[in-house]
Amino acid sequence: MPYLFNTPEQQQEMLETIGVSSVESLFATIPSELRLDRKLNIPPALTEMELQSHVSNLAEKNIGPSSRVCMLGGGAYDHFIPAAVDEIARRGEFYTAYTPYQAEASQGSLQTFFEFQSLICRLTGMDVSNASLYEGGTCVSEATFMAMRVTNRHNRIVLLGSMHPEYRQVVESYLNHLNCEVVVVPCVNGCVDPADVDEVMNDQTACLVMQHPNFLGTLEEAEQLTEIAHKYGALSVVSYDPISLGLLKRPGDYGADIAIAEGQSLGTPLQFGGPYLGLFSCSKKFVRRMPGRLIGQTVDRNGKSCFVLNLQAREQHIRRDKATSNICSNQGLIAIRATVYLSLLGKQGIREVANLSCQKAHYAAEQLSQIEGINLLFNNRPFFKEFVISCSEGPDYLLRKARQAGFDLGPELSRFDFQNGSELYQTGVLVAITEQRTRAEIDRLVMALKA
Amino acid sequence: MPYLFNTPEQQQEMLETIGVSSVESLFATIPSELRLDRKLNIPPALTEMELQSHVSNLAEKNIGPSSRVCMLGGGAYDHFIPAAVDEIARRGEFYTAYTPYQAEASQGSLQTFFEFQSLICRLTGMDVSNASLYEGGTCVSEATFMAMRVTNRHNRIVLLGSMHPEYRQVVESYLNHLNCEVVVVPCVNGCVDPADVDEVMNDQTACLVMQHPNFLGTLEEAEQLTEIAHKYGALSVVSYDPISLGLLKRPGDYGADIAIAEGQSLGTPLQFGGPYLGLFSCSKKFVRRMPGRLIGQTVDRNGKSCFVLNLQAREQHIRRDKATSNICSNQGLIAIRATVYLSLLGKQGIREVANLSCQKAHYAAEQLSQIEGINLLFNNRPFFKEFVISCSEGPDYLLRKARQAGFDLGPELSRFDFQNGSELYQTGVLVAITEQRTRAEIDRLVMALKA
Amino acid sequence: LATELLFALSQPGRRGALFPDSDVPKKPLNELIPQSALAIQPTDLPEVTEPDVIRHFVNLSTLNMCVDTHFYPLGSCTMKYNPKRHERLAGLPGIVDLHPYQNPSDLQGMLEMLYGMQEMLAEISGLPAVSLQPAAGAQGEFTALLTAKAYFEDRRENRTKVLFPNSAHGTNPASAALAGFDCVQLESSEEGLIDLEDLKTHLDDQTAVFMVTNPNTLGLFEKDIKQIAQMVHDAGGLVYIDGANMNAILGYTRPGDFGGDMMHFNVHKTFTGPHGAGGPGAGPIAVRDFLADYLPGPVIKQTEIDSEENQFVLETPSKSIGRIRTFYGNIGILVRGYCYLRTLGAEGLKAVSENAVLNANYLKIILKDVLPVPNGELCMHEFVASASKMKSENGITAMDIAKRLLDFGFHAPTVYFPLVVPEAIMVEPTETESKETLDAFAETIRQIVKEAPEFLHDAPHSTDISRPDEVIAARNPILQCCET
Amino acid sequence: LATELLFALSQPGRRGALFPDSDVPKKPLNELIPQSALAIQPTDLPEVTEPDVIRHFVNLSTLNMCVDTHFYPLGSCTMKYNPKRHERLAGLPGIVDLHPYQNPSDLQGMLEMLYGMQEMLAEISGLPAVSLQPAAGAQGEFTALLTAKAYFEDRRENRTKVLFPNSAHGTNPASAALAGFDCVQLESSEEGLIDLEDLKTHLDDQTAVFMVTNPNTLGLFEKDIKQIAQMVHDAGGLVYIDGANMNAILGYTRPGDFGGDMMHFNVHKTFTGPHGAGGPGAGPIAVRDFLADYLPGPVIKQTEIDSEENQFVLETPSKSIGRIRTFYGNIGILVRGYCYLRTLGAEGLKAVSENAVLNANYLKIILKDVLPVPNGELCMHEFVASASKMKSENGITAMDIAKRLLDFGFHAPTVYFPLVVPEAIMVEPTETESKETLDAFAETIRQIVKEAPEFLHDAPHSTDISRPDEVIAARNPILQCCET
Repeated sequence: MPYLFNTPEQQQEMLETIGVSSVESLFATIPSELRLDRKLNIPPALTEMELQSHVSNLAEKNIGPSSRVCMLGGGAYDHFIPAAVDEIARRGEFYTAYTPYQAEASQGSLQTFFEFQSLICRLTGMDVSNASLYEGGTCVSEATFMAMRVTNRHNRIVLLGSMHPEYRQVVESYLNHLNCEVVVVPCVNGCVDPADVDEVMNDQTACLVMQHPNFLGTLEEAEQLTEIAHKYGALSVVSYDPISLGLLKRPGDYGADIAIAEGQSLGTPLQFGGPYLGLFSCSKKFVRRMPGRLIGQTVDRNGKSCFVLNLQAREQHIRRDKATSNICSNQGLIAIRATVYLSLLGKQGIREVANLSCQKAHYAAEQLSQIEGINLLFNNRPFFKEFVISCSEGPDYLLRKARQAGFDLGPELSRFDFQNGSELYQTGVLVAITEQRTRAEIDRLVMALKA
Repeated sequence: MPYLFNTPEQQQEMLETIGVSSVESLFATIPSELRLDRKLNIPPALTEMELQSHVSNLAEKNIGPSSRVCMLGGGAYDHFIPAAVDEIARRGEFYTAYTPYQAEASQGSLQTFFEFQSLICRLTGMDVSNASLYEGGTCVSEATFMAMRVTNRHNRIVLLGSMHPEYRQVVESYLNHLNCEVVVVPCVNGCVDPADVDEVMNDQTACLVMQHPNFLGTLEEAEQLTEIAHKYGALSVVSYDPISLGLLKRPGDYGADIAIAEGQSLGTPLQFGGPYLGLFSCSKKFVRRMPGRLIGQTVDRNGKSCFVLNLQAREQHIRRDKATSNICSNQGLIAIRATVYLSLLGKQGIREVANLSCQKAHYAAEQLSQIEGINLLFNNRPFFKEFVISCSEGPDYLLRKARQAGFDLGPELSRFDFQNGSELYQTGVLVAITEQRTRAEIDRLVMALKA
Repeated sequence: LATELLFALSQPGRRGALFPDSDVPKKPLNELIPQSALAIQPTDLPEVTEPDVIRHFVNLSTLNMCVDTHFYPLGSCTMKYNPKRHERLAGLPGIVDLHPYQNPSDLQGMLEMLYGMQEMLAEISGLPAVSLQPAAGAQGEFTALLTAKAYFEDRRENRTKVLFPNSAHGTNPASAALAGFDCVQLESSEEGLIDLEDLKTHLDDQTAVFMVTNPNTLGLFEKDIKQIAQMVHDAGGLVYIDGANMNAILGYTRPGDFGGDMMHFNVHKTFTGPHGAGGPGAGPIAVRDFLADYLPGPVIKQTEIDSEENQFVLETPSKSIGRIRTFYGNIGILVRGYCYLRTLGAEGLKAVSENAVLNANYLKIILKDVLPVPNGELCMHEFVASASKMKSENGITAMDIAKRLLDFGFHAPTVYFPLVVPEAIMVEPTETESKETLDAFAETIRQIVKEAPEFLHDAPHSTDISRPDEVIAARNPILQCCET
Repeated sequence: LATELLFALSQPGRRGALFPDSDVPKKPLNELIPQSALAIQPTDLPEVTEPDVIRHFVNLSTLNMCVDTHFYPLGSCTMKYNPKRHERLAGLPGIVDLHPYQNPSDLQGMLEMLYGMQEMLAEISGLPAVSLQPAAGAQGEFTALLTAKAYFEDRRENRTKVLFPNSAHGTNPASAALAGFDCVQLESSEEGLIDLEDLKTHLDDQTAVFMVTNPNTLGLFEKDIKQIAQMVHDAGGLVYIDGANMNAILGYTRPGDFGGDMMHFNVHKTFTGPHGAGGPGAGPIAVRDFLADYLPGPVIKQTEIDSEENQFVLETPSKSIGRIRTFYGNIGILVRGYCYLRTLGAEGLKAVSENAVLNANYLKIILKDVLPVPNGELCMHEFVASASKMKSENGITAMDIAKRLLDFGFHAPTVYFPLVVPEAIMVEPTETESKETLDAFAETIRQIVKEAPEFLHDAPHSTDISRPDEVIAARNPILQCCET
């Protein structure tokens, strides 16, 4: 049996010390009628060699980016991951440690998370960051809960309809049953008109939640929208693309109250959608209302600087049903990846990745839109690294043709529920371009689609 | 520029401290007429992202075992490597450390190598092992040099012709120019007749070198050959397959004086032939004549048990032209891999790997030899995990047909110079079967070759 | 040096990662993005080299204790060995690099694996409908509670209360509150079990869910669980099993068989997804048939289609509560859990629980004279001892013992949880530790309790830092290194 | 606990790796293998579990200093940073899993890479013919000497002597002896360079090869190298350049341009193949055209064939000295070297040497008052200081300083080499260390030399062990843990 230490002889010795005759008798407190009287019906055990062969076979049934050029977007991106990120994240000292409750035996994790928080603050221009939440979608609901606590307005929030539809669905699942109205401002032409937002905001609204760049890749009027939120005493919650902050104004720069993001782009592989990384930062004044773990700097008994889990009184294991969130685990290891990634990139690197993605995306959009039958939708709006095209033969035709040529585009907008009636959303296909894509690849795609 | 720390400002500051005006002036001792007056003509620098793409493209031009079933042998084998081996070997503390000259800062390496030596002694039944040499072929020449020193017979050695032809070639390159006769006993029928050996041995022969199992996979009369060597006062040098010692008698059991091997099978990937692992062990009485590094146990100033590089006086950095060998670096990291591998397998595991390889190889030999036109050569001799077949349409046809069906067999014997005239060596193809091969794979190969 | 902040290493102009020049015709940025949306100055990230980064974080890592280096008997956390094959396999191309929006026909291997995971979890729990989506146990609880809520709403029942014992994990009430339920905490019995009388007084037609950890956080199996479940069901409520302690009962008994209607698994505990210094976890849930239609979407289904290309599909249940996260779950962790289950098989899983329980009972017995366990003769996979006698006699606290253990190369047990035991010391050895380690641990505790209390109050003495001042930390929180 | 021997963890019956049952009809072993060849009893390897193995070796690893954690200014070893991308790329499928006897048409990517490596090494050395085969620098020397020998034999010249300066690496004479040459050691000049007069007296028609490290082991460039080479050539001999110190001159000057006929590279030094706790290295050699035909086989050639399938082939030179190892070289290390060269390009390589030399000179200057360097105004990539004044004045030895540095988190420099400098302290900072680190290192040495000599004799004080007793070790060698 793998992973067990004690030999039958030792087990016998231990049973004798305990004073029972068999291992079964240790289970005496489980009433016999509740015991499973058969073996579990699961597949037979595999040795490591067999398991490797089994999993490799399954992996080969999938078609990964090594055989297709990945231009897929929609919240998960194929940015380059330096090898140094893996080198750190695969150290047993990080990945086999627990939550750093014992500060004296966990300064490695604690300082790394403190640096993570610091990096996220610098990236976003916000005052404080927690040490991560699950992922981008649940960050939105945690932010709305926090906004409701901070504003003491519990019955109404406003979301832009240009937000990732799955994020919106998460918020709806989290809030719908709580008698909280989730108002969605329709996005008809690639971004939301601030005037439409102003119309639905009121002084009972806890927050205005926007994604910028939005799900369609285009920029919202984030600054103006933040002003509108504040006009009604609501918090401005901005979901950003962390890579975009290499170029774009930071949420802290234009007054966002809570800045959240999916942090996968920061050094975490796509791995079919998770685990990813929820980034959550906000104004200092809200710090005691934040969800998630916070690492703080302090001193030890000898006055030596050190780090601890701070403000734990907010958390569920102390505060229970009054906690700021039910969250217990966070995404420690993924936060470590992001810390290493941001450290490696630094001031210049993040700017270059953002700029390369942006330049290449614009080149791709321009080239693709010159193909007969292909249109760049929402082309009146500036975008960052992702854009929407449509094809006169329909999205399925477009995707199939691209796949045959070795390219994965998408997702197609029709797979989502956008809650608006625009035709555009039925025909559009997202195309995401990261710094990894080359002009040669883009040109090859264009050729193939022209043919 | 990657991997450089100092910024231009710092460089300037450093130059000022040194008191020179430019970096170029630090190179003043290089006469100007010797300086390269142009840029090196090598390909332009690649960023990590570009390099990864470049190397991945090269890798994809190769066809590896993931797309072919590997039944290749001839001294490098596709045995399974548990993931725990990689986990240890990829720790920076091991792979970025130097030779453990500073014992106080290197106990991790030193103890691991001491355990390596101990494991190899247990595996082989020999008294002492060094901490590794380059690889299997050079082990043979190091062993012959040592045998010459020990016996004080410098002009003659005897090798079995059934040894890996490349090992023999290495010995010849090392010895031929030294006025040392290398007598090769021909191997005509899959193994060498001890009587033929007896005939060529004499009391001027430093050693008898055999490979067991030999290059053709069959077993030599190692015990009897060792007796013959000893009869003439020569040393018995045995090159073994470390996996085979899970089943076969150990060199120490039948009196071998020096036991050497290619240790790649013990947890090191094929990686196109290197770096591999030379295993070298011998009788205790020869310890001061051994080549290579030795780690010894001792105590520190507080009486604490610890480990050091021992008997360094044998080595080139002290003894220079009188050293037991010119070897300076060894295969530290590969020895660490073997240490972890042998620790994981343990007493039962090594036996199981050997037994599975042996059983499956015999099944494969039996099935293949039943195909019309395919013969098992040397079928009067027992073999371990590797055997030779021939095909009536010739070796090229056989290899091509197997490749088309997704199998790599080989190497074909005709690619080597065996220094004997047997027809068999022109037609034979080696087939190696490890524990990784399945009955289903073997059956599929048989089907394909039948068709 | 290791503990210097990364930011202190920054020098203007240093680079840790280079990128190629753009290979497309470069345009001025403000032709692409309106000037007003552009940052005024570059983001102020530190500037360091790759060697800086490696040396900094490698050195930092060595300040951690972890399962790979130390015995880590942290009760309630199941700090078992993390098999290295999982890390290799979860990193395979074709697994690690799949985009969630690829065409499903390009994902059949992945979907087959996840479908297999659903099936195995259903069998282990005895609850046939599984959602792999929740990111962690706490999200699993919340998701299951939403599922229950949708179920009751669908039945037009207005049930508002969630009950749980006072020994419950903090996540139970927190999740219930988040799901909009009223929280009702029950007292435990003398034995440390659910008090049936107290439960009875709280059960009524407002009761939606009774949440119970079984074995409970005292490491005791709720022997009356069947009757308890019957009582809850009679009141029209549902029983939720917090699966944090599944490591004790794998293959022995199943939540579905002892009355549970819903449960979550902690893949990172029971099925050895690594803890990752705090996460990521994975908290898949399993529920009874009649709750299946309310699960969050999507789930993986096997179709009747006899085609390799589209045998497995992603589907949203008909009355789904909706999405509870983006995409499909913490796949990377689920892959590790899948590998674990496929490695162990039925006998292996049962042996896991047997050895976990054997190790816990053995350690409990050899420690009982110094660390008595107030509740239970036998324990399951963990036990909760109390240092309260010791505290009253010579002032040694649970915290003192925990901290001092660090000096001897043992991670501390969980202390002061569950709340129902004074000076609680909660020890979970797991099945992947040897008798030799347990003996050494017990011997060390024996030594520690003989040491001077004042010395222990100042422990640990050999770690990189001594006890940190948490009061200062909380009073004036310093949460980043470069506040402006 | 970490330092308990693995063998002490063994318990009969424990398993660290399981294998499946045989899926072929199982036969009794002695039907397959004669009983007489079978082991009488199973090999007595220890029996431990996978978690045992991991915890043991991970803990052991932390007892090492290494480049990833510490400044490692070990002179002559070029302990530069090992880029992490190399580890990733050398591990790619299609690289790491190629069998040496695959059909060459299935290996074109690998052969293309190795061909590219040959070409780059030829350009860097200025010597057009390259063999990638030698496993390490020492084997490179030996191989080149055999090549020279074959060349002379082919020309019917009987040359028996190899000359080298007394500052040479020990491998030079050892390799020469192994190749059957007589070794002649030359004195160094006052300046620490080759003494031209002494050289002249030894050059004759017996002289086969003059071996020289340039920059030499004192970190000084042999400024008369061109003239020296001319003298050797005039005597009919060949010049061998020991490339251990190539890190100083990349892109600045080339062995082929300053008169070398043959040289080796240390890929694990100059081109950052990791040192791996002692190896594996890779020691490719480059030689002049007229020596190309004698190189060991095979080398990689590009054919004229216009086919992707067989563009690159393995060929044995016409008058080859034969094989000097099995297969083709330490490919895994060469792949890392290739990645390094492709990352740096021409400018990058030159910058490597510039910064290596700058760092060395800077450190030399800021240390000169406490650690004077007897030879040379400027140094190249390393310098050799002498503690002899300090030793005579207050008894502090080079060894004391080296050992005491360990307490401050610095690996020790090389000491007592080269042999020509008394109390030698040989420092090679490499280009991958920052000014800050060099300043800290110098500051630490300043502190150390002020400490009490007796205290220093007992250093290190904070490492896991204190100075080991090497005399006891050598007197009665204990080389394995379980001698029978």
